[in-house]
Amino acid sequence: MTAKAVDDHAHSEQWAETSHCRVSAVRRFGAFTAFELVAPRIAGKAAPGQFVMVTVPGGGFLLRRPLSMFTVHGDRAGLLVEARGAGSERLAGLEVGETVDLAGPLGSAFPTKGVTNALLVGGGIGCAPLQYLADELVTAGANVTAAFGFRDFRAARAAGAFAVERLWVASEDGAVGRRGTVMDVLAELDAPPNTVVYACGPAAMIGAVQRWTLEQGLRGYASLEAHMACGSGSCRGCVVDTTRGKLRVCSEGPVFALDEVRP
Amino acid sequence: MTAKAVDDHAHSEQWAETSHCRVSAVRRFGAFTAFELVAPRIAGKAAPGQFVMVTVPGGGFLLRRPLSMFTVHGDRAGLLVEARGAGSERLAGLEVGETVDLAGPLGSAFPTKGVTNALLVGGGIGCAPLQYLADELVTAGANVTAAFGFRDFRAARAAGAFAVERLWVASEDGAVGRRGTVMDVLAELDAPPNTVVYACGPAAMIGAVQRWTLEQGLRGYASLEAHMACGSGSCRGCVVDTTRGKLRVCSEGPVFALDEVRP
Amino acid sequence: MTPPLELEQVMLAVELGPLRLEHPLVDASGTFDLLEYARRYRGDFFADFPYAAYVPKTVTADARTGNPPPRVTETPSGMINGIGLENPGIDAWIGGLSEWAALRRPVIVSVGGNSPDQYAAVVRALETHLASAFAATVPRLEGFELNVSCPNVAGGPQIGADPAATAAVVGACRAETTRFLLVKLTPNVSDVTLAARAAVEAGADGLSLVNTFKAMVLDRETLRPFLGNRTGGLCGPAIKPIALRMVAEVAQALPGVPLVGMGGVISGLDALEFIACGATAVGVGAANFTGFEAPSRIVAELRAELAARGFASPAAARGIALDA
Amino acid sequence: MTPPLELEQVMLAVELGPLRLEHPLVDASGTFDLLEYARRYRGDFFADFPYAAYVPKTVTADARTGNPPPRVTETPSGMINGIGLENPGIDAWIGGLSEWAALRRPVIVSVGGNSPDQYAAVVRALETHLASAFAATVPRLEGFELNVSCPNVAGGPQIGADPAATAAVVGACRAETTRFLLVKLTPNVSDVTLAARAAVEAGADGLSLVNTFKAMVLDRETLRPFLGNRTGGLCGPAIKPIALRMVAEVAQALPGVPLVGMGGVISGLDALEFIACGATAVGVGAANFTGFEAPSRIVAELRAELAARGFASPAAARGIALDA
Ligand SMILES: Cc1cc2nc3c(=O)[nH]c(=O)nc-3n(C[C@H](O)[C@H](O)[C@H](O)COP(=O)(O)OP(=O)(O)OC[C@H]3O[C@@H](n4cnc5c(N)ncnc54)[C@H](O)[C@@H]3O)c2cc1C
Ligand SMILES: Cc1cc2nc3c(=O)[nH]c(=O)nc-3n(C[C@H](O)[C@H](O)[C@H](O)COP(=O)(O)OP(=O)(O)OC[C@H]3O[C@@H](n4cnc5c(N)ncnc54)[C@H](O)[C@@H]3O)c2cc1C
Ligand SMILES: Cc1cc2nc3c(=O)[nH]c(=O)nc-3n(C[C@H](O)[C@H](O)[C@H](O)COP(=O)(O)O)c2cc1C
Ligand SMILES: Cc1cc2nc3c(=O)[nH]c(=O)nc-3n(C[C@H](O)[C@H](O)[C@H](O)COP(=O)(O)O)c2cc1C
Ligand code: FES
Ligand code: FES
Repeated sequence: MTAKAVDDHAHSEQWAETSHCRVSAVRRFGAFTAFELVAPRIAGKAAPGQFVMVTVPGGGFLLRRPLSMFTVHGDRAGLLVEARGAGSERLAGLEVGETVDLAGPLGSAFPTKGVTNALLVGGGIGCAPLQYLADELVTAGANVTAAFGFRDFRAARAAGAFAVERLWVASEDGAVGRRGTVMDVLAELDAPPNTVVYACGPAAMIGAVQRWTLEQGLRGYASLEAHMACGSGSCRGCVVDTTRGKLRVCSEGPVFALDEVRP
Repeated sequence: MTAKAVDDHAHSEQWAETSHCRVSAVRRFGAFTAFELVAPRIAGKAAPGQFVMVTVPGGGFLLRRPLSMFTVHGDRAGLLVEARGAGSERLAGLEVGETVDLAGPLGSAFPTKGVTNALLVGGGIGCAPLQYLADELVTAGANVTAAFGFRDFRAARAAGAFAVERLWVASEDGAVGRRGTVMDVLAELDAPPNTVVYACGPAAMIGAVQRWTLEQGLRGYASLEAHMACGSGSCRGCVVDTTRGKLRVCSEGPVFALDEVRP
Repeated sequence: MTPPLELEQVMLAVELGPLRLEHPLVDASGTFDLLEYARRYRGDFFADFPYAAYVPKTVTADARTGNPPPRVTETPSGMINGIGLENPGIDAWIGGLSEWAALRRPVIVSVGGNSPDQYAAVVRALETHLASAFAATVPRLEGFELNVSCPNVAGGPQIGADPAATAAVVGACRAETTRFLLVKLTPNVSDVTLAARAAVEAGADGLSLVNTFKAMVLDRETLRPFLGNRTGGLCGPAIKPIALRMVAEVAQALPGVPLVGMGGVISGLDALEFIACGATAVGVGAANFTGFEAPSRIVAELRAELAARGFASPAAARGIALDA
Repeated sequence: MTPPLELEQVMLAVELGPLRLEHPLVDASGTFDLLEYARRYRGDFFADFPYAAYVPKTVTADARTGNPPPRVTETPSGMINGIGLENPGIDAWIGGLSEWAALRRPVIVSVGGNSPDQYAAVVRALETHLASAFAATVPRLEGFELNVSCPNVAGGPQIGADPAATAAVVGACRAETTRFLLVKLTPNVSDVTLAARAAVEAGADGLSLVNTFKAMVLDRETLRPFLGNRTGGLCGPAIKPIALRMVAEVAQALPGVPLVGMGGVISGLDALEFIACGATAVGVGAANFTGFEAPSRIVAELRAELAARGFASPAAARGIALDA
């Protein structure tokens, strides 16, 4: 005896930000998978820097996984997943036609208003939100330069998922682009004084970008990661230290001013 | 960082009874699914009444599920699964081409030596092992009559999975065959005095068949169910009461003499 | 078995001590933030609030910044948290009450602390505020839940593991309020009925159980403790079988004492199991993290599970798993 | 981080008190039956035995028929059992020893009972037998594990929840044997270090932990307790975070005391986590039910996990999760 299946949709209708979404396209780049999902409600509301909480299908996972909005095209939301643990591995294996539950868009967005020169700095899977950001900035008429760093040839396969015109890539083993870190790329760039820096990646990279930005007299934003439970401000699980005290990455972030984070 | 994948096969090689099996055919009958699996080692060793322990794929399940051998054709082992709980639901959803881990054949078999007249009595999913038994008895030249009982029209759909020549079906709601229970069928049968009875089904049915067999002066066997952990004699999780004390269904059973069980 | 009922034939209302609840489900403290949900809801969340009562995150006398991150991660069929009772302290908390005064459901205030005084100070501050505040500026604060069982705060063993210490906290708070007083028990004990009995004898009106199990998760790469606080509290479906056993033990030992059962409830059937073990109300914690619609889904499923078994109300199923 | 090693550079051997084990993994009592495995093995299972030592199911002085069925079922990421220490009693057990005398690995005999006398009687019976038996007719019985923590036997709270009662059992057995003496602790306590310390002070050489958590599962249809014994013991991956925390606590409280850690180990990484929390050996229980090849798979995975992190031996990783 099981209770009559209760229609989840009936209960999610009132949540502007929840969506049962069909995978409409999948592209794979080694351990990275880029999806497109039919998600009109989310695509219609999102802004670069925001993320979605994704239910891992299969029933074996309790918590949803936070994933950045990678692209938005019409009613399609794009995500880029790196298979790391069991959950992201399952997500990376999604096929066209499967459906997933998303909640979002959540969190703060990258401020882009009035930006004419933008420098996007990404490390590893941290590059994910920067595609969407680049798309928006270009549409708004800004000059966009991107510098992405990857660990090794495996990680650098993710670069194939990106379409940014002025993109400099570095990899620590020299497999793709310049040998070195993204900081080596920055050292060679000439950033105009009104450049706004947008950074997303490992804490060490954020720290280095923060110092570099300060030295250059620029301002900027960083998108941070934290382990999350609710993803929506309820549990206080995702706090990070900032100059304003402990803040929640999921609701006060993930985008913070670069000078207030303490990576 | 994950340890290099360790090849399971390397460790299972020495187990005569373990097999990684491809689903080669699937037929569905409502909540019942009949599979064929490519399982040469198991098919080559099995006897009717034995069962296999089946790993539920997907990673969310700890224990394997016991399933009776439903058919054996060459190197193919057939299973019949009724979707009841989460595990059997996942198993019932298997598609051609997926692989499952089986361990078996396990447990005791129905004795068939020297049997000339056989009466097979099944209830619900308990009918599963009786197809294989019927096939073997017929091959050995025995006269086989089967009486299967089902609860309702839903359960009776399982009848479609069976191919037994002299098969009487009863259903409690009259949807298929005679209205009533399998005992009503037995009441109308003329069983020759040397008939051997083989019963598998719910405890109440086993009890009724046991009484009926005694009244008729016949002898027979019953295959019992019990919740199992190891399925192979290690944990003492699957004991049932018998006239010989508590016995393990997985290793001393599942087939017991009909007069020793205490359903 | 009893024949099934139509969904409409099931009346979900229950009485938790003096509180009349529209149905048995409440949020588990610390896992559900009214204002964050309201921000994401299309309609009037204060009116459509899915739980029968609201239990906010534990508040303490002093402001607390909580534990260093990371604070949460998933475990097999569960999760671990080491939040460490981050909260703004009772004064700031009271300052924010008017923001959600429009909530129509009863509120059970979860209170934390390290000593009887600290607990009593919170209760007193609230009673003082309620005595003077305009009704329209405060929600319906109708009860307290004394959280003596948070495994994530420093300073010796948990109060709830010691019946005498538990009784001292209850006694101090009982002196400050006549409202409905729950005590939230810890599962990290040999015999949960000891603190349960001590709490009731010291004046508690009811009991909530269980809080989380003290546990540890290692970082896969470094093999060092993963949480910033080293240890944290385990909850979710993994612990449900232990939680059910404890609720049944307390129900059997203290018949008639209203219980709020919780631990691993993610479906209506899970909730019904706690009711069968003797709970009047059921708390939902980690399941809130599975989707915004989880609370209303669970309520609907509970109705369906009751109907399928022919129970016209939660009360009809209450305690049927207990020894006769 | 330390650079990875080749698999062959890892030496898995450990010393558990006076026992030299080829690797850290042993079976958890009650979950692995040597003779049943040997029946299903193609080669010589006595020679290829996958565990470093064999811990048979708990044996008691008297024969026990155990609890009524059902006795096992699955739970979220775990399982519950209420076997109830079914065993033939020590005399019949000794009678069967010659059947597996060919096992080449050390054996740690798990001993149960309801009083110090009953435990001591088992140890005495074995010592008496060993003193007179021909070596070729008995396996290498080199140690005892006093199971004071089975949650599935009637008669009051568990001995292991009471440090004094635990000490009494240990004392009685210590008087009967000079062999390696482990005590298997229960996790159903507020502070696992109390019984741990009591056991060691009473003469135990080492500690095993954890046994199962007392828990309850309901029948989905009837909502009555599912197990024949109403309650049972929860184990499997669900409980691993609690078990790790307890092993770390005992390792920290009693440095130098050999520990056998267990609870939810299904992979080599799980085993390594217990070692990181201070265990010398690691027990594998429920994982034995996932496949016959589980033991050898877990040993191979442990080697790979050590190598990947640059640990040349389990000892190199032991305790690294503990406070400095
Ligand atoms: C705001 C935000 C945006 C993100 N965007 C992306 C993205 O676009 N693409 C992508 O591949 N990954 C992204 N991540 C990281 C991603 O959420 C984790 O890699 C993923 O959850 C790992 O899950 P798992 O089950 O494979 O790992 P497991 O280690 O098995 O997960 C266990 C738990 O830890 C959490 N967790 C594990 N690693 C991380 C991590 N690095 N950060 C946060 N939580 C973690 C999981 O969510 C889960 O709760 C983002 C994280 C945040 C916070
Ligand atoms: C010897 C034997 C042969 C069997 N043959 C078949 C068969 O051919 N086809 C078939 O569909 N079923 C058969 N069963 C029953 C089958 O094993 C269970 O229906 C199945 O395990 C249910 O699993 P679940 O995950 O859907 O149920 P859940 O209730 O979610 O499972 C929880 C646990 O209970 C156990 N369990 C649940 N129901 C039963 C049951 N009725 N008997 C034993 N264990 C149970 C599961 O194995 C699992 O460990 C057989 C059982 C035994 C003992
Ligand atoms: C992130 C998180 C925060 C929690 N905070 C509190 C708290 O502040 N006060 C409290 O009494 N319990 C707190 N708990 C415990 C829950 O209220 C609940 O007792 C426990 O999680 C068991 O229920 P569950 O399995 O449904 O989550 C918290 C649990 C989680 C997961
Ligand atoms: C079916 C079963 C039977 C058990 N029998 C015993 C026993 O006889 N003696 C004992 O000390 N522990 C017994 N245990 C407990 C295990 O030895 C072990 O401590 C526990 O299961 C935790 O380990 P795991 O999570 O790896 O299973 C039993 C466990 C199971 C599942
Ligand atoms: S994840 Fe819950 S508050 Fe951010
Ligand atoms: S299931 Fe383990 S002994 Fe039968």
